[in-house]
Amino acid sequence: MIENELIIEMYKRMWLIRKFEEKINEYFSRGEIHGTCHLCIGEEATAVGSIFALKKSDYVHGTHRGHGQAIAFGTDVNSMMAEIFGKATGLCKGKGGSMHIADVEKRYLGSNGILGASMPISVGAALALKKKKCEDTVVLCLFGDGSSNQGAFHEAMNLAALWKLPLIFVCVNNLYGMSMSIDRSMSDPDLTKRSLPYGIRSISIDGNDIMGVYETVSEARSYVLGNGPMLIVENTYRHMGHAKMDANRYRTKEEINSWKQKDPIKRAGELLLKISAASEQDLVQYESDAAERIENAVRFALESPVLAIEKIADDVFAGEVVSDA
Amino acid sequence: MIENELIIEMYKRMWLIRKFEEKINEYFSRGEIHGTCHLCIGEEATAVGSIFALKKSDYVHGTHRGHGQAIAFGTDVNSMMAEIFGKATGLCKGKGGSMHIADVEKRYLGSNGILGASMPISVGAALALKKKKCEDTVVLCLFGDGSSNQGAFHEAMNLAALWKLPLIFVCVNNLYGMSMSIDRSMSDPDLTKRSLPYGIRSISIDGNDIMGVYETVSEARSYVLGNGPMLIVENTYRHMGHAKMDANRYRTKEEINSWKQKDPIKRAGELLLKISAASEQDLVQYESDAAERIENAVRFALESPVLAIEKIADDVFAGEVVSDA
Amino acid sequence: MRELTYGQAIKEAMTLEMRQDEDVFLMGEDIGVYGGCFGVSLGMLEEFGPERVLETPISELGFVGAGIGSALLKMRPIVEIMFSDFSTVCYDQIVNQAAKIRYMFGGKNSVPIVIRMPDGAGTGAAAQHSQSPEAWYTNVPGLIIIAPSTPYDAKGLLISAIRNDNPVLFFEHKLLYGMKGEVPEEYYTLPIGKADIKREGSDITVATYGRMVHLCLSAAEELLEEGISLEVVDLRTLSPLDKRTIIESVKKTGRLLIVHEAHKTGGFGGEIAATVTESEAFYYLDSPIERCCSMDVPIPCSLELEKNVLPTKERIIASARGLMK
Amino acid sequence: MRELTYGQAIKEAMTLEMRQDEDVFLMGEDIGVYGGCFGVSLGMLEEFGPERVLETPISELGFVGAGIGSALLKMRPIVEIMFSDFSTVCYDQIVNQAAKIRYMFGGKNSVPIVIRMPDGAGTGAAAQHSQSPEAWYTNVPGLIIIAPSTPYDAKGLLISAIRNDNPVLFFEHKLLYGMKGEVPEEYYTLPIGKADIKREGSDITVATYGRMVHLCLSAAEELLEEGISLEVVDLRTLSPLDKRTIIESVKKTGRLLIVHEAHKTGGFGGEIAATVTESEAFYYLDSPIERCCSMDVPIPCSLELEKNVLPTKERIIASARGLMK
Ligand SMILES: Cc1ncc(C[n+]2csc(CCOP(=O)(O)OP(=O)(O)O)c2C)c(N)n1
Ligand SMILES: Cc1ncc(C[n+]2csc(CCOP(=O)(O)OP(=O)(O)O)c2C)c(N)n1
Ligand SMILES: [Mg+2]
Ligand SMILES: [Mg+2]
Repeated sequence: MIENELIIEMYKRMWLIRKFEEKINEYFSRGEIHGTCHLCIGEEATAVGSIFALKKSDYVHGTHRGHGQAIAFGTDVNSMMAEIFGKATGLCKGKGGSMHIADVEKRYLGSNGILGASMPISVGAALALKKKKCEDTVVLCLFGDGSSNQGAFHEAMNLAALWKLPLIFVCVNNLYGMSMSIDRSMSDPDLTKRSLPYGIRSISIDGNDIMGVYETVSEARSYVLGNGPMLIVENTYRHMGHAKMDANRYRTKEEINSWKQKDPIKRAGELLLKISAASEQDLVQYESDAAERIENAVRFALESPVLAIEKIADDVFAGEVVSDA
Repeated sequence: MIENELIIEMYKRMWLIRKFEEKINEYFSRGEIHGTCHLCIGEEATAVGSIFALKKSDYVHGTHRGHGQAIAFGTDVNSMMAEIFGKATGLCKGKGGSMHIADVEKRYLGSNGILGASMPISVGAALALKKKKCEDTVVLCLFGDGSSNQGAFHEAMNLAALWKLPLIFVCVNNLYGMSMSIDRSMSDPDLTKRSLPYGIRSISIDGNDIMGVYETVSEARSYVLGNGPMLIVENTYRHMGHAKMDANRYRTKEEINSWKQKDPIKRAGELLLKISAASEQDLVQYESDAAERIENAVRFALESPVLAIEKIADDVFAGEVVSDA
Repeated sequence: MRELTYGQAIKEAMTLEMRQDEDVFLMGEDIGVYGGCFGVSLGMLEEFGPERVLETPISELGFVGAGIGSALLKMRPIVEIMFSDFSTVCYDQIVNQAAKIRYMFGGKNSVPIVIRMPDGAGTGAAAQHSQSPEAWYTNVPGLIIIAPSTPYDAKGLLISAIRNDNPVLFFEHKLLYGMKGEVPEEYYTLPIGKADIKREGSDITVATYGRMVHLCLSAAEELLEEGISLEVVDLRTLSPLDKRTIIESVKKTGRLLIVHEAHKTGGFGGEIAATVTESEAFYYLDSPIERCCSMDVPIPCSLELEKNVLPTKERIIASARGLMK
Repeated sequence: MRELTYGQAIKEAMTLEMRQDEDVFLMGEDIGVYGGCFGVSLGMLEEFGPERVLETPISELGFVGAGIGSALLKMRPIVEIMFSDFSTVCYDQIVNQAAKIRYMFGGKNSVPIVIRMPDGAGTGAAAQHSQSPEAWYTNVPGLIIIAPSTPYDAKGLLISAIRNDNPVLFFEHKLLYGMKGEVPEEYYTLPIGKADIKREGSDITVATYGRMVHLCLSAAEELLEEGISLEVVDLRTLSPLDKRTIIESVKKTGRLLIVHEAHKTGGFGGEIAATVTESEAFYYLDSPIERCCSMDVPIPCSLELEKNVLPTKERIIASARGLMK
């Protein structure tokens, strides 16, 4: 029963993400949002399954393709939408935009525009947990298959293992880094091997199977608390282009379509029906609730003001820098 | 017979290195050389065995502890000594010093003061060989156990494997990076594992066994020509401190002494006696020849002039930079 | 004459070079079927094949280092870093390797690499994708730094850069890629280290480069109506700087306005100011030297905020008016 | 008053902070039994144990990132990078992460990290170990940059830096470590962003910092005999710069000499010159602004060459005389 509710919650959250992304895509396509954005449509189960498996006290560091991760974390969609629309009511007052959604105070360490950079930062967050003796708290660090080719990966893995940190590395493997397929970017595309030199356990799972993801991360959570880091490779696919302006010349329509068949939301819906946790009608309702929630978020964003220009220079430094100590 | 001569040559070369280092140490200890230096006493077999296994057309990128590697490569000891003494007749006119011995034109790509940096550069050299279709040429890139913790290692391994480059990675494992022992710097101190994620073959060998090193690298040379990179871990020990000013507080006298027992030169001498390739007297002679050669080098260095001050600013750029195209 | 966009001009320069010199090749992320993040190299893969349009994993440290290594073996790599902001992850290879290898090794080799980097803001890509980082490099002897403002200059300067035997950083402003201008079809070079007076004038010397040249030119147009005459000096090359042209211009006008998109404090503008105030032009100055640059805050995402951080035509006009008071 | 060396003063600052605040810890290479490359932290491991004197593998990118991550969770890491030259390998973490995280994320968090970096030449360590790299950072909003010249300043400023909630780069000149000076035993802070007039004078304002302060002071002593009076302004903090003190001094003296050890072109001297020439002090200038800095060449190894590349008392005196003509 509890499990049923969990799946329903996750199902709803995935729809919230999907609707969020679709709406963003609409506005972006019409050129009504300033900036760039990376949509995670098709990858919702990696975000939701992974992050739902955490406790409220845990920390998450997301990727540049991070809207879904932030929403899975529970970040307010109004403030996220406003952020992407560049408004003062945005999570970062419009200073960050799509690639820098963060809420550090609430333990969402943010998206990062520099691939690989999140890994050492996550190591540091986990180190702080250890130092502060937060015994039931972990850090979850997400990154893409392509980003695993950065040197930061190696250094972070080694440090995390050496210091036995409570850190779950989640590689969201969508088979491509921009136009570069994983078999062209990695000499051996088996990502689970990458953690072995450090003695870090790894596992590769179906990233579109929401319960599978949830369970794997749940187990990993207990594991890393006692044993130090672990790597989970969650295999999935992005349905949309890499960012705006992507002609998808590097993938075939067939490939994209075959993955659309494996849509994680559809699959979760089927599961809910199968276990009789929800009716067809419920599912339709959940979807339209999500759509409505997002409509509201857009309205909120559109109606919000832009930050007052005189506040541009705020937030560079904390406190008074020129001290009269 | 040919093998006997080879061992004799390598034995002589090791003595040349040893005498070079001892002399340098003398002058450094007396504060008569400006700068710092990293001595390789105890590690001579890794340099000589590895580099003797190469062909004349091959390239080598050395480490910061690189005097022995340069001498093994055949770099002129006079110009090396002059370089370390900061003289105009030095290999780099006194501009580089101990840490930057190089002779790129002669295919010795140099030492590097930034740990890890040599690895991507070596990848590029090997890439150039492939592009230029030099079919019987390889690059040998040396680095320390400590340096293998740099992100550059990961990126270089992946690229070299992906592009199947004729590149031999040699990790000179002397168990310490400065004061940090390998079991404190690596979550798993088995360096051979580190290449496995990339599908790169690796092997760990006794780095004080000159013939073992020679043979392993010889085989690796053939291997990488057809199959792409390989990693060889050569286990050895440095007898001296890390650089000048090292109180050796992180190692015990016993440990150091036990490794002195395994001195690679002594071992090679014993081997020569055992196979009757040389007499006790020969060995003494080889040693004193080397000492004499080094005395000459010192004389050469001491007698050489410093670069004319007006030439300080030369060599920053090649050719005329401000072009009147 | 035929018109090309700035992006097309760059592609043409690379194409002409690659046709005439087998040693020239292009390397970077997504430069193949994708055509590069900004579409500059679209079609080059088809003409030159995957060995000469060499796509890399997300490993800037690795492939910039590989570029340097290949240059040491006399290849002439053109390396594209997708955004200049990412040069932070391979900064060592540029600053400590490419720039210093020649000098440090006594001038016996050279590193003929061109590193192309899109820079600048205006796209709403926020703090980590919008920088103008030239001042990270102008204090590093051994680098040539070019920032062309027009398609004509881009083609001629890029060809000169590829022909040059030294490491060249080639900054391309993202917002210029679509800008059209006359470009001769034939192969031509433009001098490195020579500024270009894009507009003659008598009241104020405006020293600028990159995209700002165009803002300055339109400001000049507008100011003429008020009887203020700007001389717009397009530096084109920052290192080595064409001091003579700036100094002579200031001697003529008696006033100096410096305009760059990089943040004001610590930007290259300081160097320009110092160049003038340590020269005889100091005695010709009729008023303080003014700098019109980006505010000292990370580039914000929101359209309104971003616009207000950057120099605009209006701010340039205001600065110029201030100087005439 | 009691005298301490500059190195001891730094150790004392760290020690006092670590005694009073559990969140402060020291991290870096060989800072334990070895005491750090320059012996600064010798004995701290014994007092604070290996968790708070946390030794790292050779992974600057990893551990600087880890410092940042821990700071996000409200630790107060002091990270030692063995030589400031190596900050190139973790440049991204400093420039794109530490400096920007607060602003980019809308000011909801801060990054209270201190990065200590020995800089400067004079030890014959050549191009990759002798740099004065402050200008790599002064164009990056979000960083506080400090370069103390005396033991007294070092202690007070380091305590202020640790107390400050922003990322601080703390440059320590290697040749100063052994320099003695009076240092109170108690805990005290010194203001960040405030220059200190180390010597009053009437003819020439000398704006300088770090080790050069001492050369300027002895130049001042000598010049007094010729009747030339220097006012030596020790900037102490480069970012944020104490413009007021420089401007007022120049208004008084009418002449400005800038002295720094970094290379002249693109160095911070340009910023100082521009600060003055865009202020009202411009009108008080009686002569051109002079810069006495290192030549624009990588630092050579040889004693003679190195000496001639760096600013010396003699060159400072000559520059000052030139200004009085
Ligand atoms: C250091 C760095 N290099 C390159 C980029 C440009 N870039 C942004 S996303 C991306 C692809 C990332 O691939 P992956 O890690 O697999 O994540 P995905 O986009 O597939 O979610 C690239 C190359 C960047 N942001 N940072
Ligand atoms: C990027 C970088 N970090 C730190 C150093 C300082 N350093 C020089 S040698 C050394 C130890 C290197 O250890 P290892 O790679 O095992 O080589 P070994 O000295 O043992 O030969 C260190 C830390 C450096 N030169 N470059
Ligand atoms: Mg991917
Ligand atoms: Mg070692």
